[in-house]
Amino acid sequence: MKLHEFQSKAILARYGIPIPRGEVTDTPAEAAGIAERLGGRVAVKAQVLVGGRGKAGGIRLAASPREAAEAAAAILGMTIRGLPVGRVLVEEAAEVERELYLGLTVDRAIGRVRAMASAEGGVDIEEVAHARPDRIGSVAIDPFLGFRDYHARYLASFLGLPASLWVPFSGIAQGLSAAFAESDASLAEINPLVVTRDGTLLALDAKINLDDNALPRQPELAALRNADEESPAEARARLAGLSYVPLEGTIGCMVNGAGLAMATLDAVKALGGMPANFLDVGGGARAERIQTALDLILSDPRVRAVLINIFGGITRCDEVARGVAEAFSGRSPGVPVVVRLVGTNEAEARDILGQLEGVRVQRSLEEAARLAVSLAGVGV
Amino acid sequence: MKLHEFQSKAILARYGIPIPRGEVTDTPAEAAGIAERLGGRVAVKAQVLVGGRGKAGGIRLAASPREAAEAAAAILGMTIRGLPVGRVLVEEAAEVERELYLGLTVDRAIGRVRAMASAEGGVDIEEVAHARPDRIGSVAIDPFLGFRDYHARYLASFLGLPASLWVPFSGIAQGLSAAFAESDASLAEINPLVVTRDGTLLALDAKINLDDNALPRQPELAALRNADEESPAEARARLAGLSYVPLEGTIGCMVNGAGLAMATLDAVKALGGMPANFLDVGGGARAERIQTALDLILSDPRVRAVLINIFGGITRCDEVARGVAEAFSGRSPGVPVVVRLVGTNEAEARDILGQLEGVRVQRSLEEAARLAVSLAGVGV
Amino acid sequence: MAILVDHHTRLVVQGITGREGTFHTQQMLAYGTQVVAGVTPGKGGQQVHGVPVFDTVRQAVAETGANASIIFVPARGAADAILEAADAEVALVVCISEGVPTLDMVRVRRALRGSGTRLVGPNCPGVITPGVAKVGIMPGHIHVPGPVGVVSRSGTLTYEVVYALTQAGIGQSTCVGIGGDPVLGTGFVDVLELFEDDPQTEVVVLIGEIGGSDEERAATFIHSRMRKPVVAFVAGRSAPAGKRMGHAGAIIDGGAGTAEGKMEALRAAGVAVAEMLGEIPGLVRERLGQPGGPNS
Amino acid sequence: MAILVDHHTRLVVQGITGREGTFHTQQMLAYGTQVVAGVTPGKGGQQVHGVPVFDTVRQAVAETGANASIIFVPARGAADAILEAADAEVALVVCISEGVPTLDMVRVRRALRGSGTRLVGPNCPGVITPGVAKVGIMPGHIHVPGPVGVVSRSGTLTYEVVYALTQAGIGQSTCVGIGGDPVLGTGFVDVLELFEDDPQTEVVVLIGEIGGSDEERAATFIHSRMRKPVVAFVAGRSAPAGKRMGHAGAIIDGGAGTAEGKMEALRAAGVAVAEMLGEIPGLVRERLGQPGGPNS
Repeated sequence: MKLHEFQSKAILARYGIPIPRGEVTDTPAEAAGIAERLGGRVAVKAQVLVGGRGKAGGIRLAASPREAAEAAAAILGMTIRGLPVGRVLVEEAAEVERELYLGLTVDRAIGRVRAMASAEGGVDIEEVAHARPDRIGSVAIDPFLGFRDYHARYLASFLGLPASLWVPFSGIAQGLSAAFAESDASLAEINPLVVTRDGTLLALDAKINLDDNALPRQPELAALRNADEESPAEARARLAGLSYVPLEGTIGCMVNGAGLAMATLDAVKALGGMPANFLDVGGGARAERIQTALDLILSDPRVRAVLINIFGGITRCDEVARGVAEAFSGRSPGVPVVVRLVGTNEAEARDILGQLEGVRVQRSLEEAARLAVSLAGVGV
Repeated sequence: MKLHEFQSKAILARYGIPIPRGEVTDTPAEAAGIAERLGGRVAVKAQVLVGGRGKAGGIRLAASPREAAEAAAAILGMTIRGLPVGRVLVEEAAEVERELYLGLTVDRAIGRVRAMASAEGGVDIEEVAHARPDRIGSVAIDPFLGFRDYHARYLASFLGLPASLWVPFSGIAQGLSAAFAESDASLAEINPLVVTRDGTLLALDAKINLDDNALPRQPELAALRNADEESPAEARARLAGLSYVPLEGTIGCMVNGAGLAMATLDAVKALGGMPANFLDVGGGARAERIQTALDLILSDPRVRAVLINIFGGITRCDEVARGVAEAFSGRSPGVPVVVRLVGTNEAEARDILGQLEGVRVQRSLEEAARLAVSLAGVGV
Repeated sequence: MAILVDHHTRLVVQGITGREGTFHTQQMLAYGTQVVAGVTPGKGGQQVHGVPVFDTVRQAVAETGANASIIFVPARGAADAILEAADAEVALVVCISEGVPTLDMVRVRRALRGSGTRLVGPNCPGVITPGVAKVGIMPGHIHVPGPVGVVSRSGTLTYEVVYALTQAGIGQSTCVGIGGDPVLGTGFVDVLELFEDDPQTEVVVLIGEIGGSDEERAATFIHSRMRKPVVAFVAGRSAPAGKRMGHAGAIIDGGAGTAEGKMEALRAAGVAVAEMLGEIPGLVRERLGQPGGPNS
Repeated sequence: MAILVDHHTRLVVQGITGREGTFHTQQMLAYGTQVVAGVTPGKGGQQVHGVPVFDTVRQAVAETGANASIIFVPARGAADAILEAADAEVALVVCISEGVPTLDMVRVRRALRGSGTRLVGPNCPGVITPGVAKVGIMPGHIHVPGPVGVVSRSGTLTYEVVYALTQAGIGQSTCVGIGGDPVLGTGFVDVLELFEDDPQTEVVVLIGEIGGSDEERAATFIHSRMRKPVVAFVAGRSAPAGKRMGHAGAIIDGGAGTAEGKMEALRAAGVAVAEMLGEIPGLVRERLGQPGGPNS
């Protein structure tokens, strides 16, 4: 789950990290009011959960409350990378001397959180990592020892910070590290972390992503979920415990297990078809969940054929078949459905599905994918 | 550093561990007042930093304020194992159903804190450990993971506690473990931890010893130091950074390093002498500290000879010699002094000591010890 | 021989009284696994399918000599269950639970470093040595004993591959599902090392997927340290960048961890990489019975 | 050969700008130790006796290839200094600092488990391989190269023994002071294991003292695993029970850890136990040049 800039900054502030004064609003009038209260120049920033809002014009400077209102009006009407801008953050503009990068994420290779810093702040850090890896300094954080003074000293020295900023930098890095751990984050970035003209450090932009698996124990953070982050279909899938990603094609896919689902999509594509979605019903899927999954797939008007691939382990094939039967009870799927089932209670499942109209049962994944592709009509 | 029962209990209470209501006092009149406030039967308990006060009569039950005053008067006049009783704890008497033991200490062999529990509470747990090791259950605590629910479940089950007491027991064990870690304790015991007649757990007696090395970062606890725990000589040694233990003999010993000091005492004893003290001047001892050390030794009227054994490493022999010279400047030591020095700046040291009256320099530890024993007069 | 699980395996089931724990205890018993104990706090003294239940893993180990554990507890308790098993010095812990917070696993992995406990998972199907013992939730009947070691980040995709091998008459030494989460107890390299040293295993099948760099590290290991032939498949070639595809691990970050990149790395290490799942049995058969040699 | 410290040792001194750090840097350089770097936060860029100073150990390692560290920082910062060295993957860390809180060491020891860093100390004199390198504070001139490995919990008592050996014409392979605190990075057994495998070492001298059970564990190890002869001395036979004798470790608790008990355990393991310090050179000489054999 992604947090907005203003939400991320609110968390950082709780950990003692200096952020610009500011407020969030959804009207130009209030934007003017905020600018009035802050006094002087302000930045008006679109709050959307995609990158690249700066290039898209989603950040504007304003020298007066009236300019702030104008900027807010312009930004609140925008759609950035498909997402409408619902709110803007109005905050005091900073006098920037240097822009740094400071970020934390989980390094899967070593199973630890890694803190990264670069003197090349304010830009796409992944590009820096790619083009100039020597410009990124990093330290791996022991989960039991935390971010330590010697980590801060190393990074501060790497960044070439003057000695006067080592202690504040250490405070920010330790705060960010604590925020990461205590929020169950998967990413926490300050980019840019700026050195202002008067020689202090300030978190000018911030981004925190949360580990979805940890949201049940982070109720306060889970409540920050932004409805505009996901489509209604995605929200429905999430609530049903389904992993669902809409794609561009015509073949609706329902598979148990993420790996098998990816391999199924790969097979569809390799055989000339285009998957309409990724949909993993998970382990031990019961009939009800299968039904929701099918509803989701069939609600996509582009779908011309459905491919169901289930390998029974925890998931019992008869439960899946029963879900399919219930989803179709009293109504026709409208498109051809190809089913392939192997594993626990496979025979019972075949019996149930054999009685359904429009459902074709296949033996192998390849045969099933081939049939689905042909039924969907290649290239349509 | 040892804490009194009432001090230890105050710490436990801060960690949510249930203790009897009670107050500490140094007068019988106040003891009566406390008993009055508590109502009903009370226990009056000597606060001394030695074990065995129960057997010595230092704990009495009182059914009325008047009895409490009488008990306090009797106990406050006592001397237990050489320590005068300065204060008593007056607390409400508990109705005891079962007596358990729960204690934590550092297990040197594995370098971790170990929590031990026994259903044989209220007695000398070391005797239990010796006679019936199977009656003691223990768990080693990972310093980063702390005392965990499964540790509590294991010990509660080992103690045969009813299921209704598992959660309170877990709370007490986790509280004791947190108190241990956060106080930098070397020992934390609840003995007995009682199950009362109404089925609750209560810490009836408690004992916490602190790690002297950690006192600098535990100023609040360090301030609890009890003047009655040590003699003036011991206090002076501690403040000077000397490790000093008075013994019963006639040969005052001053050595650098605890191991060499013990080996020196061993040699004195093996050659027929009796050491008057253990005194380790530590590493890098400067002249001033040497002087304090000699003052301490010479202030013991039993001392008939002094043996100084210094092996120079961090400690420079000439510094030691200078300290000895300064200690004797303008006055005679009164007893013969045997010195043996080897190591850094040994030659300069010999020069300095060669000019002092009554000081005899020897080459080897054995020669030096033999001479000191003979000078002290065997068996005196 | 085989790896990780054999006829010496004495299993304790953590969370045995839950729905999944009870069901799979029965399944594992039916497969022949020596399930010697179960653990559910507060239910010590009960029995599940004839298996005695204890309050703590330590008691279970003391009473039954259990040396392996499988965990079916809910995600929020999974880390503690793993730590409890490690504290009781259980040598192999297989964690089935899915949805375990990543930072819990960061802590668990750190806690296990230098201990005598190996963790497989979480969010994995477990380990099976066909015909000997099953410590997992995979459908046992699709496996047959043989010379092929299988290691995979996926669950059902592994079953698919094993099923195809069995259908083609090729048996398996041991099949290990390492799990799909970002931080795992055991990675590809750990399992490859065990297979390389296992006399029964002649060929290894590695099933990877997009995200992370475990396949790339496996490639490096295979190139420098393995003599046995390896056949691989990588799922997710059709996955769009940046979209979450079910597994938290299956995210393509900034171009790293793509299926193509992983396939390329494996090929460069001398691995036979299947384009389609169906090619795997054929690639394996070509490599069976051949003398081993360095992959470098 | 020798153990722990040899001519490959490249030393970084943590706390090099302090009084002790500066003094012993000079002493170690004079002995021939390759002191390649120092660390004092905030003093990077300075020099001490020609040795460059860095702000962090990691920088020192990166710039100078340091592979060992000696720590002279005050007790309150010692744990962090050790952890910093381990984080920088320094293979050997010798912590001289005394007065380190015990629970700091409990955490440090746990943190180092499973890492590539070996800690000697704290509160120890360090390690010296005579004629090659000194990583410690012992007086270098009393040591001469030879076939005897020395391991001790004590500082000056070790010098005493080494001095006696040298006076008797018996040289040392390596002398290791493991320190006198209750929780140590390296124990007797760890060092005995190294000496047993060291071709240069023919006889080992072990110097113990009252408190703890490290001597008893050493006895068990010698009995079951060592072929080289061991000569031992245990200080503290005259110590009264329950009194603190300088070292936090040197407490006799409830009759366990007495000098007599330790001497008895060592004797039962086939160790020649000296009653008086002066006997040690003779006992060692008797065992030099003899073929090794099991102590059991």
